[in-house]
Amino acid sequence: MSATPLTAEKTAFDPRAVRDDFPLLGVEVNGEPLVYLDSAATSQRPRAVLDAERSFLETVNSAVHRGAHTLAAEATELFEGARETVAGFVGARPEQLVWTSGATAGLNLVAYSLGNAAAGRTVPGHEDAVRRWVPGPGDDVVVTEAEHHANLVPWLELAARTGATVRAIGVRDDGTLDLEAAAALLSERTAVLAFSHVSNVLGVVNPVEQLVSLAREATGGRALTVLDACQSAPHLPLDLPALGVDVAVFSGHKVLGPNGVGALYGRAEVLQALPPFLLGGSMITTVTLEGADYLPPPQRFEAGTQPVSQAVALAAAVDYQRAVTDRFGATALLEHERALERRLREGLRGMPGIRLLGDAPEGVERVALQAFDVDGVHAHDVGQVLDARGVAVRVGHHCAQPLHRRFGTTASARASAALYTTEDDVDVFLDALSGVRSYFGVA
Amino acid sequence: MSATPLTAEKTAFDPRAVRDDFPLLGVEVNGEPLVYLDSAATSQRPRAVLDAERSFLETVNSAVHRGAHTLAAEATELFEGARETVAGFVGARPEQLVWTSGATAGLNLVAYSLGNAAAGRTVPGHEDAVRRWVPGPGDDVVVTEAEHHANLVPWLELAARTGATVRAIGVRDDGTLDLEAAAALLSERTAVLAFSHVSNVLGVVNPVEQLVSLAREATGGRALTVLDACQSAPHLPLDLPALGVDVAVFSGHKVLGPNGVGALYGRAEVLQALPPFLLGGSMITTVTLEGADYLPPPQRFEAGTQPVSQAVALAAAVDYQRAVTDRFGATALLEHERALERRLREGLRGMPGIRLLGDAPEGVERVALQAFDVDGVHAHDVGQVLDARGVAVRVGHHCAQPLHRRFGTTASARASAALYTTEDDVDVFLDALSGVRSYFGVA
Amino acid sequence: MAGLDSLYQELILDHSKRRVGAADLAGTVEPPHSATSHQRNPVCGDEITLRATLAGGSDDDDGEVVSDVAWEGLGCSISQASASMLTELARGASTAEVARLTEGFREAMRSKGKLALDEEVFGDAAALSGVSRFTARVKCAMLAWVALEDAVRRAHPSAG
Amino acid sequence: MAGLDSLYQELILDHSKRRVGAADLAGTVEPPHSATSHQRNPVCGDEITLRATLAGGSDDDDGEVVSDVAWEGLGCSISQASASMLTELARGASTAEVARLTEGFREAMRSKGKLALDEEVFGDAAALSGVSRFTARVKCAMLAWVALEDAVRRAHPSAG
Ligand SMILES: Cc1ncc(COP(=O)(O)O)c(C=O)c1O
Ligand SMILES: Cc1ncc(COP(=O)(O)O)c(C=O)c1O
Ligand code: FES
Ligand code: FES
Repeated sequence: MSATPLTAEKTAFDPRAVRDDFPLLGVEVNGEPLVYLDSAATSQRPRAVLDAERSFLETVNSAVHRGAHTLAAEATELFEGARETVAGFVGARPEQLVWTSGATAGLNLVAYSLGNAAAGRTVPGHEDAVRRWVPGPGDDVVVTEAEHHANLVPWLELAARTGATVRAIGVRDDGTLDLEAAAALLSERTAVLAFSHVSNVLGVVNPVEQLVSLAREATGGRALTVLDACQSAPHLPLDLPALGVDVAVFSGHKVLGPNGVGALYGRAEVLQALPPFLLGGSMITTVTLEGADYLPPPQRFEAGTQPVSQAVALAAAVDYQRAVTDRFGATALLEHERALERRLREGLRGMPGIRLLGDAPEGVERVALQAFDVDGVHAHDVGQVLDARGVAVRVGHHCAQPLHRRFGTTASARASAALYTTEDDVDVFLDALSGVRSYFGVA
Repeated sequence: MSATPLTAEKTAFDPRAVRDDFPLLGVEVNGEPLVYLDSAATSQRPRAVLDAERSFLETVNSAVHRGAHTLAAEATELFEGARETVAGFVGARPEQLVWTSGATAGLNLVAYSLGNAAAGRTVPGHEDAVRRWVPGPGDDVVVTEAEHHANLVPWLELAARTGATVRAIGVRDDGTLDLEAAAALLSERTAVLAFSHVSNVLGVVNPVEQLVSLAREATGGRALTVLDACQSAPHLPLDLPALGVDVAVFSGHKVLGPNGVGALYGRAEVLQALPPFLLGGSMITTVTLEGADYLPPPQRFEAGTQPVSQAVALAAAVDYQRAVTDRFGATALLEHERALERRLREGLRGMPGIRLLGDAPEGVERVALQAFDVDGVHAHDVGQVLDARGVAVRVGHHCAQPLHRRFGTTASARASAALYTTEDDVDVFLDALSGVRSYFGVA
Repeated sequence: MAGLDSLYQELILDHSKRRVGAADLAGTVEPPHSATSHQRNPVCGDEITLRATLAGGSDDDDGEVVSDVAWEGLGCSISQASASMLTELARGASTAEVARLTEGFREAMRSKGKLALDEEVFGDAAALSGVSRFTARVKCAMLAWVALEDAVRRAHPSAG
Repeated sequence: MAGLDSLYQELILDHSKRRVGAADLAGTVEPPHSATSHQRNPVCGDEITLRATLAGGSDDDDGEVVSDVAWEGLGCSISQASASMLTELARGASTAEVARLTEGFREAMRSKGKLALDEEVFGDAAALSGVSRFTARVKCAMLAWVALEDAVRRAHPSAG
């Protein structure tokens, strides 16, 4: 992204050109037009996504991979076509993409798979590969202080079951990762390095390639690298193979797609070596009352009926995103992202009594997402006042308690943007926010 | 159900009265009107369900349980209202109902939760309760020979991790469970008894209350009873608390609802004692880098973003089903179910070269779902010929390999009905089937 | 902003700053006939630690009163105001009365704007009536009340 | 039923009963220059065990021929017919030729009805052209071909 040339003359992307595609954005809240700045929690879906799912359900819906009848064959083709589309969205091949019910399920998949391997349930022929990644007593699972609970609690529990220790790379005051601490923390005892591409609180883009090569060196190639791409996927073009991570996850509902579907990307050798997690139908070759043999990836990880209509709809979201990109150009979209990010941050910075969580210096790549606290006013009260103006932001710990603790607070408010967010949205938000402290008599 | 009086005079339920509510049923397949007899794999959804989800997504969609803004509050109310509705559908209280991504996920939840307990991750204050259900070396997990892989493979893997043994209650030639074998198999070593209410191949309604009391006696109250209600929920009114099981699961997509959502019911004491399975956001009270504390059920089991729009749509499916029941009467619906079941079975029985899998005698309760094999013709070829006539049936092992092995085959064809299935559907199917053997020159 | 003002009444903003009963409990010794309850709002993670001291009364509640309430906690203005108002209301009231008030308060909070609290009965806490229309904030208002209910139960002789 | 007949051509029904090359492999000893491949169709669970015997040829394939094919397996009529047709086609063909045929067959099967197999080249197996429009059945037709490909690879001297 840093290589993208920015020229002032280029036609800018104006999100008003796509807003009408999103039915929900037209609602009113408390008599005010909705200003939706909670896209990091969940994005809204364009009509194309709603229509794609509905049309699937009205004309093709049936069980995939199982039936010989025509509808089942058509549904299977759409489902596998969706895999190809969504894999393409992150630069991957279809067989590297596992459907999950969301990022949380994807991260649990990895942690439990390693837990199963720790209990001796390895894949025949791949015992050695997986053994490196299995944390045992004396081993470490390394995360960062900024992780969402979804990329922390599965590791805490895995460590508790296996006798390993979870260690966290610290976050600096400016919201960037302490890479020196990372280098010191990683060692040959590190079985797993799990970190987010972009924290859902800080909005800072972490240097993935640098961390991956640090991990490779410092752990002697031992550690499995796991990337939480939940908050980068909605904002940045992703090429997961190029980033070099072993595994990555993201959620459909944060990238204009439906709830209940997400994806796990894995390098081929990694997926082949990981034992299954969820167990049931459609992931086995043979089942007897003594045991089961499992299909190769990705099917090995897709037990039971999959979120088929949701996968098809997620592919429609990717197609929609691609069509917008084709129409306006990737550069224009990135420029708009940056403009929003700057407007948001500068607006907040200029306001008395506002503290940004992780106010990264110029030059650090960020996305348009910013958490902050308001001196003397609790985050929920901030959110309530904004809501009265139709502005929806997220308040609370954002499933990142350790990070909030590190910044000396328990809760913050967060504004976050998506493709459809306008500069007006940001301005209405800033205007509403500017009245909060006086409303509560603290300014 | 056996107490329902059957009187010839009563107005019958004619499914043609609801067919127009299901858009997909109007499609043509191979130039023929679709005859959808694959509802046991996945049911079709009425317009009311599609509309409910769409309307949620166009007017309310946002993250639940997290935000203070108006949309989030409204979404949370709809989501929790859906819990109440779906809990009511199975006679349960809302706090006894855990959302899952489907039945497979629900069964994995129970098996992995016990696995976590086996690794020492018990809930503070509930150690003793859960300890009974945790299988160890020398202990048994008892299932039946008729289980779907979803209710078998999770137990096989749990047993492999903990040193326990999986034992299966046999199925008799007529498709009923061998209760004498069950009594002999259950003992104080039995940590879990997991069985289906209705097998997805046999269609026989198993005597749940009898099995539960057998388990209580023979295991000295030790065993956790786990019911797979996937195939009963679409066909029979359910009162899970009255059945006496500890835990039960079903899938939304088989009861006129969406993919990607299902439910786990548990007795309050059971849910309280089970440690969490999926780990992440929205299921914790406190997270530090040392460990996490968990919320009480049901939230303890609902990590990460839930299938919110799907839960709302599943509640709409329940409401739809209830409205049809109110309109025609529960008795009329049950009568129709039986009439279909009889027509299907008698039609198949009367055809040369057809063998029913589990041809239960008169008096054994069944649902309208029947697997069969055709002498001299492979199940997939049977399915293909039916498909040419627009008839969609399921072929294969139906994720029940041990059961097929027990009946001396690897694959069968299966016809299954739902609320919208007509007697004409059954007749077209039977007619198409009657030509299959001669088409392949074996009759 | 009319809706907003119905939530954040003057009295609420006022109490959220006055914080009647707010104290530094950590490290203090629990007096006799007292008990402390720790409650957490699962939505936001905010917490309250509330101590109730009982006096008088016998095995059957007769004449038993809440002689003191003290609490510490961080949270939104609603939760702080509610704790403050409750402290004023409960100090000196009989445990039976506190139980009744709590029931009434809970019912009003769950009513989605249908029930208003009577000022004669609930004092300043009646200003919290507006909260019930903001379902996401009901737990904020309830937090201290749940803690007091729990503390009284624990402090009660028969609970020991 | 026109669509159906394009799938189940006479020749296919015929081969599915004749089952050329079907044998009882279990317990027999693998002859020299042979190898056996076991393949399973994940969709249906059907299996085939196919043995290929090679003759002639040197390290660089020249003149190497598939001298025999024998198989056992249960499956649908398409899979049985395909194994039978393949056996006829492959017996006596050079390994290079078999590799070319397999590639062509695979391409046709994946073409969703766009490519037809040439009867001059594929013999009876050309009757399987229709399968490619039935995507759920393509794996049935491919099963024996994948097994032969694998068996030849294993039997090949350089593989040892
Ligand atoms: C009896 C039975 N159990 C479990 C399942 C698994 O359900 P799902 O695939 O929706 O998770 C099914 C359906 O496939 C079933 O029929
Ligand atoms: C950084 C990050 N990781 C993980 C998650 C969990 O995603 P989901 O709730 O969709 O499973 C989220 C979103 O809540 C997130 O922002
Ligand atoms: S927001 Fe935490 S108590 Fe109100
Ligand atoms: S259906 Fe099994 S090989 Fe054709």
